[in-house]
Amino acid sequence: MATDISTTPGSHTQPVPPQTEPDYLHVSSGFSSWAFTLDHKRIGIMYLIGVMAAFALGGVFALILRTELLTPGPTIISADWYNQMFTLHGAVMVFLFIIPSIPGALGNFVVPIMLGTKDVAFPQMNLASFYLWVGGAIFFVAALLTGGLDTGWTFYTPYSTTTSTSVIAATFGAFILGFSSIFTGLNFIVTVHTMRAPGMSWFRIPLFVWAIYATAIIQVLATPVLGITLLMLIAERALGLGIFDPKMGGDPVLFQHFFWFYSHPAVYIMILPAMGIISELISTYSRRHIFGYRFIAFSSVGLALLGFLVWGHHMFTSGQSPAMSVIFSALTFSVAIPSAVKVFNWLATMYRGSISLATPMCYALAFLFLFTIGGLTGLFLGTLVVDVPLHDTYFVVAHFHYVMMGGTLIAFLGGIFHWWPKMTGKMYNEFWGQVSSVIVFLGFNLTFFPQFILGTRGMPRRYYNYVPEFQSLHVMSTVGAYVLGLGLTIALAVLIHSLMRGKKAPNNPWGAATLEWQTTSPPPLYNFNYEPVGRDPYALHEMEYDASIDGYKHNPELAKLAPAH
Amino acid sequence: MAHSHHDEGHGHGHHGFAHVMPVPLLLTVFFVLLGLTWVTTWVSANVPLGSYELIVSMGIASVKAGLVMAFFMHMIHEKPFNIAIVFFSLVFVALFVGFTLHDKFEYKDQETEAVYDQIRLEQAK
Amino acid sequence: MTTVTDHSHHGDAGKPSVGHEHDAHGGHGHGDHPDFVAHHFDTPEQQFDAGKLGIWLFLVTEILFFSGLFVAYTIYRTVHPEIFEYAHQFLNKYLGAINTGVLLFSSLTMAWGVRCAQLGKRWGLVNCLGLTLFCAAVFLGVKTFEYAEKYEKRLLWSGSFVSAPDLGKEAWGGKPAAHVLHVNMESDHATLNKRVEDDLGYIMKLWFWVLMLPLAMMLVGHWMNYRSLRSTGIGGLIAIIGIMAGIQTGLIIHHQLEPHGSEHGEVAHVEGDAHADPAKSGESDSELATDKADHEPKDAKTVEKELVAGNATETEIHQFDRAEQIPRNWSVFFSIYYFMTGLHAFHIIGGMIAITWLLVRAVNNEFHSLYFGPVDYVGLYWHLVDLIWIYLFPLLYLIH
Amino acid sequence: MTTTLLTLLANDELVPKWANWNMFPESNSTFGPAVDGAFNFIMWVCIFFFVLVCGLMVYFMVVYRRRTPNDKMMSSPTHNTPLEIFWTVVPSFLLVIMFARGFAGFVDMRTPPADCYDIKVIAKKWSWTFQYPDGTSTNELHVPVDTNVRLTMRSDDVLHSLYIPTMRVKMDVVPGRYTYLWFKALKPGQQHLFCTEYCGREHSMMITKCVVHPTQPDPNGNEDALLNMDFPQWLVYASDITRNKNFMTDGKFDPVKAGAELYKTKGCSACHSLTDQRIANGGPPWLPLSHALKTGEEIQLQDGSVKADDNYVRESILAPNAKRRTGYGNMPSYQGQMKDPEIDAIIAFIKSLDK
Repeated sequence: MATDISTTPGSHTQPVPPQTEPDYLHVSSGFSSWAFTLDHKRIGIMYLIGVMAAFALGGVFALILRTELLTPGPTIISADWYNQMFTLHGAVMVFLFIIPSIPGALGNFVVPIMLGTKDVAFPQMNLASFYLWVGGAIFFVAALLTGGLDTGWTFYTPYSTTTSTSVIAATFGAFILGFSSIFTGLNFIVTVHTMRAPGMSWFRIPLFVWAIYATAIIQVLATPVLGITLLMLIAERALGLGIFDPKMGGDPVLFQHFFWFYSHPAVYIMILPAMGIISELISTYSRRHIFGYRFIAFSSVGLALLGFLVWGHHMFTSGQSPAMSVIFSALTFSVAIPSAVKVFNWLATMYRGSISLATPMCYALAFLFLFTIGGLTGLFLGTLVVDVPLHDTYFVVAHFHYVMMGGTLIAFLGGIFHWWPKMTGKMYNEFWGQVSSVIVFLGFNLTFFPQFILGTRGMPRRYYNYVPEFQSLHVMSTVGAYVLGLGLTIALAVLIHSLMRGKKAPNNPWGAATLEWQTTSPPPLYNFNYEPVGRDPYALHEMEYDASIDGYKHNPELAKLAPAH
Repeated sequence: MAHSHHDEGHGHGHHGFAHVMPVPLLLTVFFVLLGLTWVTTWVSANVPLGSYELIVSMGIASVKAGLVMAFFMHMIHEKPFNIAIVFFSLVFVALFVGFTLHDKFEYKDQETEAVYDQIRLEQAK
Repeated sequence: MTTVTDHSHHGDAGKPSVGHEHDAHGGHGHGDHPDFVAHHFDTPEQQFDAGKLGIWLFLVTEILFFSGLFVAYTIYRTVHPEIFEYAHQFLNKYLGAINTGVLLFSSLTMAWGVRCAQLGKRWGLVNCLGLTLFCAAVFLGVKTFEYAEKYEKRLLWSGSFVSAPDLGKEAWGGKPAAHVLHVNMESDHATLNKRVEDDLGYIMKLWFWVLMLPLAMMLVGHWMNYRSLRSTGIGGLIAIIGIMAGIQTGLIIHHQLEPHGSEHGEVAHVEGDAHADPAKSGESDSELATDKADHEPKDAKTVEKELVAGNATETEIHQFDRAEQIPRNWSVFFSIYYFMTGLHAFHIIGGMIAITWLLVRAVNNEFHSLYFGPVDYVGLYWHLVDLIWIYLFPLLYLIH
Repeated sequence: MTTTLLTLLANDELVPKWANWNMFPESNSTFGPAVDGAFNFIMWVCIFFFVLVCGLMVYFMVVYRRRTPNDKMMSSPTHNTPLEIFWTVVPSFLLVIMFARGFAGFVDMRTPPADCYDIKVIAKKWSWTFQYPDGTSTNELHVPVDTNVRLTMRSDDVLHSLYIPTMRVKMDVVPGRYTYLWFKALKPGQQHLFCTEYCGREHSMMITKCVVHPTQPDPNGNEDALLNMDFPQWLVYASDITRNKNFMTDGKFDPVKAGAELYKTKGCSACHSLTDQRIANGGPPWLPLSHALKTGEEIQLQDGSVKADDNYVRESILAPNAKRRTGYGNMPSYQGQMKDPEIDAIIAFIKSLDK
């Protein structure tokens, strides 16, 4: 089983020919060469800038929230503003940042290169996806400027149908963003199925691509339901549809079923790509073939499908029937297994490796730590009787921030640092990169660990005001938020500094074996100067360090010296 | 998912990868569909089926849907994977309907007219 | 350029080897790369397969999109079957059946069109697409008639009777739906039909003027010898004439089925009579109500008149509501009806735009046996829209 | 075998004190052991796995750190199917135990016993109203200790959720239907009661108290006199509106103020309007009644007539069907649900309507 994915005789790479044509950044210039580009790499870069801007916006909202919570009662803003801030923090982070971040930015950039193809299957649709994202973002900003939004990102009825804020603008924005997400996912599925390079069999696909593929399945299957849910919500508000309105014989709990049928799988849209990145990072920086490739690949798809069966665990106290709660709880535990499998496999990959603590690996290790906490605390919430007191408290807030932020954001940062030399052709300052990861890690724990205790002590979420006994933990959390903000600012500064002062990146600075490192940095317009051939993406032992270029080169001789499996 | 493997089975002659549907087949399918539409409308207007009505009319609709998918949408010549994704999407629809409906059945008795009346009356004041 | 040497070892590779068999010039030589194959595809077949998988996935998203509505329908119907039993009588099942037939025929012509495209039959394809477009338009025309008729009877969605927050107004004066319905059902059937015909006459006139646009496009396209513009104009012409034909069909069927039409009125009449008594007795009770002057019990007709005039008292309105046997919240049926059929009609319009686009390209003779993907994809989409209607028809029109 | 194992693992008696790591506030209901026990069990599973994963991670990080860019590769497996199956299957057993414990306790939580003291809960933006069987209603939840209490909850506007951390109970309050919740308090005292479903601007102000009253007033008990009352005693106190601070004007009991509140909380508003418009199927509007009381005019009954005065109103509340007015249906009797000061307050309120 192992041999067919590692070293097949004859599957060697060609040496990367010297750069003869301009790279994708220099092949053309001017505004329209970016605005109307069909190149997946440029679209990826535009997505990257977009989602980072959205993240900055959501981050500012978060800092305002944390500052407000420094003291019980009013601190800096009014209750109305607080409600708008947490709603927009949630909505911006979920719809504008986490969901499009890894697939839209990193996925767009690396997936086609990893597969050895020139572009995604539908480049126009890819560009349309980006502009839909922009359109959705505009609607969100419009909602913010015209009365705000104070429903919480979940838009629960009947609050969302009766509040006086701009629910329609925001839901329409989310509706558009849904289509952006669908287009991205659809494109990736078709690309993976029909565009792979010769030799790129299903089990030679890098695990990041498997993760993106699994994500795409959810995007295609779940997002349309969000679309119709939001349309119904708009109709409910504008036309008085009646389906969710108890006065018309409708049912507000039905809305929650609709919402979570999308939004639980959406949680896996957020975390699966992050897991894909971590698989790449752990293996590359440990210089070890990934352990249990097939288990990781199948667990991604397994998570994607199982994720559809558990939406009711968001509704244990919502008025859902006890019978359904029991069924959903039982199904929920099944999701724990594939996640655990991945963590164990990553650990086993590190075993006997040659572990470099380069910035991306620092982030990957932070991910492992934080995601373990995030995942394990999910067990409390899946257990019916324990969920009852914990539901809608800060415990839940802490749990999903450990998964979404400690998981996805940290992996996203790791991914950016990992692929940065490929995207820009520039190296960054390693020391300050590592510093940023340590500060982010510490700040993150300081922010969110106290929230577990807060939640268990009974602090409900979405509270502007709280009883004074919770204050000390809130202060810790607020201080942590600023530390976290500092860490992220340093990370951004490192990247910007690299753009201006960074030294030229070698083709393969990390010794990775996936195809994107077997082309120039940055890649040419059509990704390769030669016809790439798929091989084992984790044959890292075939990579040899060359001090003259401060990077790695493929040495076919080493294949023969493969360590015994 | 290699393409060459899947296409070999069908033998597509000089039309490359196209699967051409014969005209008589298309016409037959159309007239059958039209007939089924007439049947379902007629039954609805003239035969009191009571609680079976739902089953009968949805059954006829599903037969029609099957015919359209198989012949008009060329599913009989489609790649197994493409058929599978449509099938799986229906599985997910079934999950969605099934779980939600089951939940609603469990608690719908908690919704009483009295609640509506109370709310209505209080709002009337 | 490096030549890939050893393809046969990778039989399970993603890219088909067709294009490489006589590929002496490596990856970037586009010598055998026909214009109709996009730059990032290697062969027409790879392009076709990618498109085909793409459109199937898109259809999957459409299925799940509509599934939300079917879930809403199922849940609401399960809890409130009486609303559906009562309200579905207002839909004309013969019009629904005719529209189903029209859509099925358009599916046939679409499938036939795909066949023509595959065989490279240019004019066969053009005719098929034109017919499909015409049928789609007829469907919309019939729907226009149905909507107009329901509008005149005030068979509208729930929000049109109570306030909806973002509309910031109370439609129909905020009257409970049952009153408006009752008043309209009671009113003279001939007057009602007259109003429907007036509305549709106005709509027809509007379309007649819109007709100038495609005509102008045709003429300009003809003079400037710009074929695409001319074919777009023809497409528009077909669509508008189709809609007008559909509206006329609706009117004719409606007149043909006049006995059925008046059935609605009768139903309401019977109910009106049946509840005259409770309304009366309820009325005589309200002695301490505002209008002390009016000690005479009002009959249902008087209350209706006052309702129409808008000067009935709140007390009377509530009594009137109670007297009705019309199920509470009946208008949610029409909410669901408008939402489902409206979204479906929106998909029809999208399909018509796509078909017009195909029509233009077909006239330009762009399709042949190696490149018929777009026709096939739009065809699949069109059949899916048809499929959804195949389910909507019994769910809304037929099941009692 | 499995059952034995389950019992063993579910037996919290075996858990030593030092191992009790749950962070909940001290439990005050019969649900405590089930919730805390399950929490504790999961906590220890989590600690085990967390230490395992992060310990190994740090260990590998140190031991296998990269020394040169071209470290000599050590041989190690790329996969090991038995091992992978092992760590897929073994945690599943732990998950089954977690589910089973959660399930057992949850069924208990959602099944109110037959002999419950019933309290009605009405949630609206942004306050709670608790109605006791004798008709008293308060804004704080008061319950007797050691008694099964069932809350029947409804919402007047949007979703709310009732959460008492010490009781380990939470349930959403959904408009358009009743939801239920029950618990049995173990100790007297007062605890927080929160709204945990976001409901708008004052969501975080929808905090109130859940007060558990002792069975016997305890001379050495709580200093707060209110908390030291037993439940029946408190109920009498709470229903005595003349002592209610909310109904005071300048330190004196104001019957009109009290009447206005009772009009809403006792449900009069459902049938009687304060204008001269009759509510559908409702009773006589109060503005004309107010006028009649002032002028002392005769009121038409189904058999005869009666002079409008305080006695007539009082009788109409306690025995509404003794004198039935022309054109109106039945009204439920408030005998035993309204006390004299309350009736007086209502009468004062009605009289105040006709200015």
